[in-house]
Amino acid sequence: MSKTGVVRKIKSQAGEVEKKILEGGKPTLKFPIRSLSNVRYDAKKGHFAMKSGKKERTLTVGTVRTFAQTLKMMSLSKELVEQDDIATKREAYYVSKNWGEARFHDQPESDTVLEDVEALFGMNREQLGFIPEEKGGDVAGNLVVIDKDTDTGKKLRIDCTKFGSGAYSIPISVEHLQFETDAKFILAIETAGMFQRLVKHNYWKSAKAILVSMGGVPTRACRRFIRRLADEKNLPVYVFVDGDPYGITNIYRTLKVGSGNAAHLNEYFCVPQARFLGITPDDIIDYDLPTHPLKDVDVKRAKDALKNDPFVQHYKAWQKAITKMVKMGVRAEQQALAKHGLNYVIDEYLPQKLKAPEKFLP
Amino acid sequence: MSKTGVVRKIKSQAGEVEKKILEGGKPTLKFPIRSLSNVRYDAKKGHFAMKSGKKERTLTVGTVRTFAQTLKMMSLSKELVEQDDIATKREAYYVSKNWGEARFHDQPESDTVLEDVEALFGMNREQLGFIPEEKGGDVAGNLVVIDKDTDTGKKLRIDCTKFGSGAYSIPISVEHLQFETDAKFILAIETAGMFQRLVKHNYWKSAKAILVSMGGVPTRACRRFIRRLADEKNLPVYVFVDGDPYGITNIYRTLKVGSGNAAHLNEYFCVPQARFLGITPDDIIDYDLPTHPLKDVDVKRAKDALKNDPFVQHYKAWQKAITKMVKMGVRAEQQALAKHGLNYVIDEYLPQKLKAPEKFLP
Amino acid sequence: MASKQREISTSEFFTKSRHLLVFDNPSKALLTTIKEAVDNSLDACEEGGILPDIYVEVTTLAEDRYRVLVRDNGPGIVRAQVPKIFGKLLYGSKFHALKQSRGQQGIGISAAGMYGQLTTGRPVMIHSRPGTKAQAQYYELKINTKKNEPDITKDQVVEWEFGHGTQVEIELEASYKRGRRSIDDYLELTAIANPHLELTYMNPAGDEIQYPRVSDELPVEPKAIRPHPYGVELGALLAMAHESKARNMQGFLTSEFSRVGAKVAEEILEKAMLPAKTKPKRLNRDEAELLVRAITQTKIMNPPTNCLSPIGEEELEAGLRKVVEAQFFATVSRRPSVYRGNPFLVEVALAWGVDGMNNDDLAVLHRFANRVPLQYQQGACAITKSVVGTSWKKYGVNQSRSALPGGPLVVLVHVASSWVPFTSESKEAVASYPEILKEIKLGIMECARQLGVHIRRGVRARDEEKKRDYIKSYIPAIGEALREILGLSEAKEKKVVATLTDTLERSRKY
Amino acid sequence: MASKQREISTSEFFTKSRHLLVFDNPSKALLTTIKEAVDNSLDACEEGGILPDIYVEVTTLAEDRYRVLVRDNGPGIVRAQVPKIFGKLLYGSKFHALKQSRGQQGIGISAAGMYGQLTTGRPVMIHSRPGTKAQAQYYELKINTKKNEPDITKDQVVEWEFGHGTQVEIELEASYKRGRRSIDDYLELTAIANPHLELTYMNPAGDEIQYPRVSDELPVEPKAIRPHPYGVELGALLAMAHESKARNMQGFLTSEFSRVGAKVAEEILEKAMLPAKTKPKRLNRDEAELLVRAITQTKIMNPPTNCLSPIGEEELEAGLRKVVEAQFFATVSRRPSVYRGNPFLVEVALAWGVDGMNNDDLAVLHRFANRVPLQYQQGACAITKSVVGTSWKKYGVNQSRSALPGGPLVVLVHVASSWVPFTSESKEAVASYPEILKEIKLGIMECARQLGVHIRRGVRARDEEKKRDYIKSYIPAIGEALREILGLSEAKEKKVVATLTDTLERSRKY
Repeated sequence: MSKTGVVRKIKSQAGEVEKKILEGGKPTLKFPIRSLSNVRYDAKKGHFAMKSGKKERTLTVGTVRTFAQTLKMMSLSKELVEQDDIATKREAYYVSKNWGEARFHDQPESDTVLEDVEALFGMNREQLGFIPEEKGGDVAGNLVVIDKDTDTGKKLRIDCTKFGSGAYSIPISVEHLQFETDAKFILAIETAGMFQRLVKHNYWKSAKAILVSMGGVPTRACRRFIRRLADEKNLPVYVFVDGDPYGITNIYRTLKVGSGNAAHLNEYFCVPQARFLGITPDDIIDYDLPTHPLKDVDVKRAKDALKNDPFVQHYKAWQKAITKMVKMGVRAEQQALAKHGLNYVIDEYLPQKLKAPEKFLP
Repeated sequence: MSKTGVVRKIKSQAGEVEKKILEGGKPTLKFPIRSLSNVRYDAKKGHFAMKSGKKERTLTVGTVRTFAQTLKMMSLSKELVEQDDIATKREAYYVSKNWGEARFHDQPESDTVLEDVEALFGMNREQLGFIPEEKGGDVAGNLVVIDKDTDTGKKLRIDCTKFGSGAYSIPISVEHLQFETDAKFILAIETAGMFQRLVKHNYWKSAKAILVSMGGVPTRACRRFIRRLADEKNLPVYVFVDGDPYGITNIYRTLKVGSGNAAHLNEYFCVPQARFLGITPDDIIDYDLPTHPLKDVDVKRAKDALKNDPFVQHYKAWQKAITKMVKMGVRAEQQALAKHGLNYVIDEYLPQKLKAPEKFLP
Repeated sequence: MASKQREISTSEFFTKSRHLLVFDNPSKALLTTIKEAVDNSLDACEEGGILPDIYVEVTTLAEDRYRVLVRDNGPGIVRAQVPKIFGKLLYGSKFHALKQSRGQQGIGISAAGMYGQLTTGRPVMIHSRPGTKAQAQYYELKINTKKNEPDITKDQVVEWEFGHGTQVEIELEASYKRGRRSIDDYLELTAIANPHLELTYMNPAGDEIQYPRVSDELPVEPKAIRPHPYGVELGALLAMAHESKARNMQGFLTSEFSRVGAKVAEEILEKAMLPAKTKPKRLNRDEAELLVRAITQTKIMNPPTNCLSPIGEEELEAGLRKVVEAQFFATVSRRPSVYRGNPFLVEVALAWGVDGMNNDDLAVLHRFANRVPLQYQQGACAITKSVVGTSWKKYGVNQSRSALPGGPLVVLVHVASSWVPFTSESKEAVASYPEILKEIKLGIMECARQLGVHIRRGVRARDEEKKRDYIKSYIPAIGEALREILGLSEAKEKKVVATLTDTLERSRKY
Repeated sequence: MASKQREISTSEFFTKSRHLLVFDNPSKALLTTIKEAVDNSLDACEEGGILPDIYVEVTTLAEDRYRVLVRDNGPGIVRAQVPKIFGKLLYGSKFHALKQSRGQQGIGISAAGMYGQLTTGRPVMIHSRPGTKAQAQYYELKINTKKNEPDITKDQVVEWEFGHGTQVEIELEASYKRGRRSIDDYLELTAIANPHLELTYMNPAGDEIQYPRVSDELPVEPKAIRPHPYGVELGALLAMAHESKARNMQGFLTSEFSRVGAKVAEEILEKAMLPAKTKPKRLNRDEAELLVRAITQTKIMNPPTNCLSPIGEEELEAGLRKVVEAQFFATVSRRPSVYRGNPFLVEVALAWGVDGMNNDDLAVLHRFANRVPLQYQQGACAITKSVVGTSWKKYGVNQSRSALPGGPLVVLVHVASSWVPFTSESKEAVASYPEILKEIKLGIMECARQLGVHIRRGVRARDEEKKRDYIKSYIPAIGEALREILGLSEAKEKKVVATLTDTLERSRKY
């Protein structure tokens, strides 16, 4: 949505509030309910989506504080968007210290109000001028990112084949970026160590790939970056993570369908075209990988996913794979492939796997 | 040290071992003692340094396992260096799975042996072909990094003014990088959010600076990168972190003098020229910043530093500052400056501070 | 083997086993002595229909030696009874009667006297005066432990300034301590449980502490009752039948048990398939067994209340208010119930918002049995188990797992019975019979429900106050935000603020 | 008040207070009955100089009714004693003698009989035969609780297949359970503490369990002794003096106390500044007090051992081995000591590396007092406190704060005394007198030191074995690494491996 669109929306909502107040009535705001009970896995769109549940917040004595904070947050957002500035959630919290009595007492409080505003307008916080605290992930490979200089507005072409052993660090907000690429796929990698190995050996060259290092569970910016890149350039996304319940149900699942507690934003922050390359439970057997026993917390995570995760429940293949892993009682890391030689992953594992992406787990 | 130098050192050590064995004797390896008791703050060199304490490890029934692992690790290092490859500590652990009985049972075991080898040769692990797991930090500003293409060996010029809202991500190993810059100083920043604000507003342009985002306690690569850049280009390093015991005694102290438990490597992984820009306890008062009360763990950290940290004990100014903070009982974050407006940090705080770097805390 | 056997006198037995009688450490010895004397005084006054005025004095004689003096305004003691009451173990009026009384197990002041004599060699000293017109008598008394016989070593008429009453003095080896489980504590608790008591306490430091009378009602004197059929056991039933003077079972059941009328007796006998004219003296084991079964299957009224003397809800609150300042009190006096044929009842009091306590504190629990405070063995006591086992959170009170509830809360539980079952002879913990646990719990829940209402009401009241603050604090921010977003004029902003303030203040909805 | 007082018979008292006597729940009732009967049997055999053969049988009569039968091969009981032993509470030979004995407090089998009678209406059934040539007699006996008098309801000569001994049968309402604190457990522990006992147990399921005799030595019969002067109290001293037949204090002290010879008596009297010829009958309080002080200041030998009957170190180990298989045993029998004038001694045994236990287990603690196992109230017991209070880590044994030590460990502690102080009448926990705590601790430390040596030795042996494995496992990797680094030939690599193996195997240094 354009800047002016955002500002118009905020003004329109505030106008309704003003009108109602002057009529001697109590204004009302309507929010989608942001809890797991109001979330389903939308298989067609490929991400978690909110059901239609809404809650109303009417301005009463009980809600007056939150109501005031919501309006002040809207005002801050308008200011940020109009002035093309940004604020982290933390900064927004500190800005409130100048709001007198309406100031936030702690950041969880301000985060909640910010999420309310996001939900209220059906926009993500980046569009409203707010940015997350965390950086996004690193990129190397066959990709040119097109950004612009804030001062001059001049286009900047960032060639991700030209970083040597370094990489392009994804900015916190990516909505304005454009892309050029001749890559055949995006490979999203869990660990920095594995990413560095593939970069060091220019794996992206031979494979015609874009490598993205997620560094654990991907940040919003990282997910949004991959999503926009994949959408615009029509690229498949393959995900290479540790073969454990965390890698599957946290890292991969969050990348692909978003997170349950931010379902109102998943539309933007998920990558439905992602497919799971490995490490699969079958890989552990096929490649005779060194393993570690599953910890209690792993087993619990796996069983939780089987029982409660709408995504896992949608795919028989995942139920089978996770059940198998629990039965095997072991997990294996990406780097376990080093048992067969440090570059076995480049020389054997990835090429073998990539011969049949249709066999990747969904 | 050159590649061939490293290989020669490994061979020479192994040769001595072989000779002693064939004589029917028990070979001995000598390591510097890696414990805080063998560490002092070398004010002249500006970092923690090891005292001369050494321990000998003679090959006996009790040490035969570790001795074998140490030799195997030396052999792996030789292979990595000769083949210009790298391995993370985790990968080294997995490689050992092919060592038969001498394999490591868990990674702490292999890390210890790796540290032994580093100490044995007085080299850092990057020189020995090993890389850490974690990525290094982000860079933006008046800097061109010169790397090379692994395949072609061609020089790559990476211009850190040209990344728009993005940034250059420091690789895990930085020994081979070269630099060009006309910047006047390096600003090392604790949080990604603050970094993003300064990047977004092209702060580096007006200030003629190189901005480095440390993302908390700086990694080895990040410290080494700043050190090499500062050394080679003769740049001052200013550090901008949260005004709390963690920011001072963990982030800043580690950047400046290294960490106590890796004193044998501090020579490489510290930045003695670093100076503390803020947030100082005085800033909290001078800028009327919103604060949080010190937690018990903060107070403990501060008191520990006063009592046990050789670096703090060397500087009266730090003792005064930390004592003052404990007395005030509060801490303030970088982003607390947002209370006065989101860009107050750019428009007021940093320019005011940078007028008198000589007043920065040591 | 056989030749050496001989009968053991009870005093001799207890001389060796005094740890059973809570004389096994010096500070407990002092407390136990005072307890036995105060219990006796209270009983004597109440039996004499006199509102009790009791004076307790503890004097330090040497580092490890104290004199305890307890004086009451009761009816005094006639000479013939003196040696028996003070000199003989296992002697007392209370043991044989099935009704509620304090020192019910018949081991009491005489044991204290014996302890004193053992440790200091000093006799028990007694003043007694039956009435203003009678003369006061002074006795000194020693116990011959071998024979379980008291020797009166002094017996003389004396001048005594008090109108009527008894005064007992015992010297003993002991130590005095303050704080929880101390004498001070015991006397305070006794004052709570006996609102009709005027108590004066002179402590070893010479400070006089006064607990005034807050109720002029003497507790109703409990009546002795016949046993209730529930819980009677086979052997006991057989013995009762064989000793009964009744000529048939019908008569036996109605005359020997309480709450058994003709109809109930008929029902029991029918269920037991026993002819009503069976002679009790001829009752055999099998028949008795059928009878016991039949009793458990028959619905029988609870035993009469008059064998019990509850403190009463009003009196309990008055007693508690003597020593506790609090925002809220709740008291409940439960109806009597029965365990093993013994009637009992439970009373519970709560005080909330107690002065000097914080939200983070654990509740203070005061336990009483037949108006006597229980100070030791809290963990083993049925009262504690019931309090801990109650789900306090339901009532708005914090509670950690398996712990007492938290908050500025005092919980008081009184178990009254014609026979309180203790877990040991030291009489410090009530045994956990299911019927007793249940009644205590019900009593606590009843009080806690009232407390819950109070707490919620309090929350609501505080909220009301907040409401006004809220309006004042936050509406300006709404005006400001709307001005910023919509570019309102200052006048318009003011109007928004005023209108909204008005709307909300009129609003009753919350 | 006074008119209603009357004396309470002890049986009547205990009828109402049976919770004090561990008859307050059905499974404890069964256990207590068996304990009292087995204790009696053991005592009878030992007093008769007979190695005990005891047979215990528990039979289910109905869901909640059992018959307990205990038979011994003792000297039987003469008719005149039967009603007293089985029918009268507080009757026994043991109470008056100052020596170690099992059911020392004189409340025993008669209480069990009374409980049986109360719950089932059935009499106690007794067989007794003094010797092979005598006739066997069968009695049935009931207790009149009001009068504390036994009624013998049957008394006849019968055929009996056993040569001599006593058999007692009691029917009672009870429940039977297995596991810890069960009858099975109690009998096993009794077998441990009585190595000279042959015990057969027929459980309700009809399984016969046999604990063979492992020592043919009867415990030395403990001798009764005069009281030891340490711990004697003022009142008691006065009473003893006044009853003494000695003509002067010198004579009084030497004749009435153990370990007081002429010299010690002189020393005491001198310190007390009392003329030696003072007449004991005239001793007054002040003098007695001086005397008590003087005694504490005088060094007096510990009381004679012969009033105590230790199990003995060898026997204790043999007993423990009956039921525990373990790698290592240590036992200590401490020398006698004194608390409050009562001699006592402590014995400790440890078993380590116990079959069926793991390193993660808590140690199992077995407590005994005068050879009787203590199964309840472990937490309240001086033995537990001492075990928990020992720093086991010093000896290579794990221990969490305030907990029993961990590991495959059984700890056994036996306290023997002429008068074991229990914390309550249920006799399940030894009271914490400082002298007793200290002796137990010393005993444990002595055993634990031996255990510590064993554990360290074990660690060393395991290390030796590892050494050879180490050499085989890791030297090839050294050869391989050197080949890789230095590019050695295969022959050279082999030579390196062989030389190094040789060097290390010859090496004694570790």
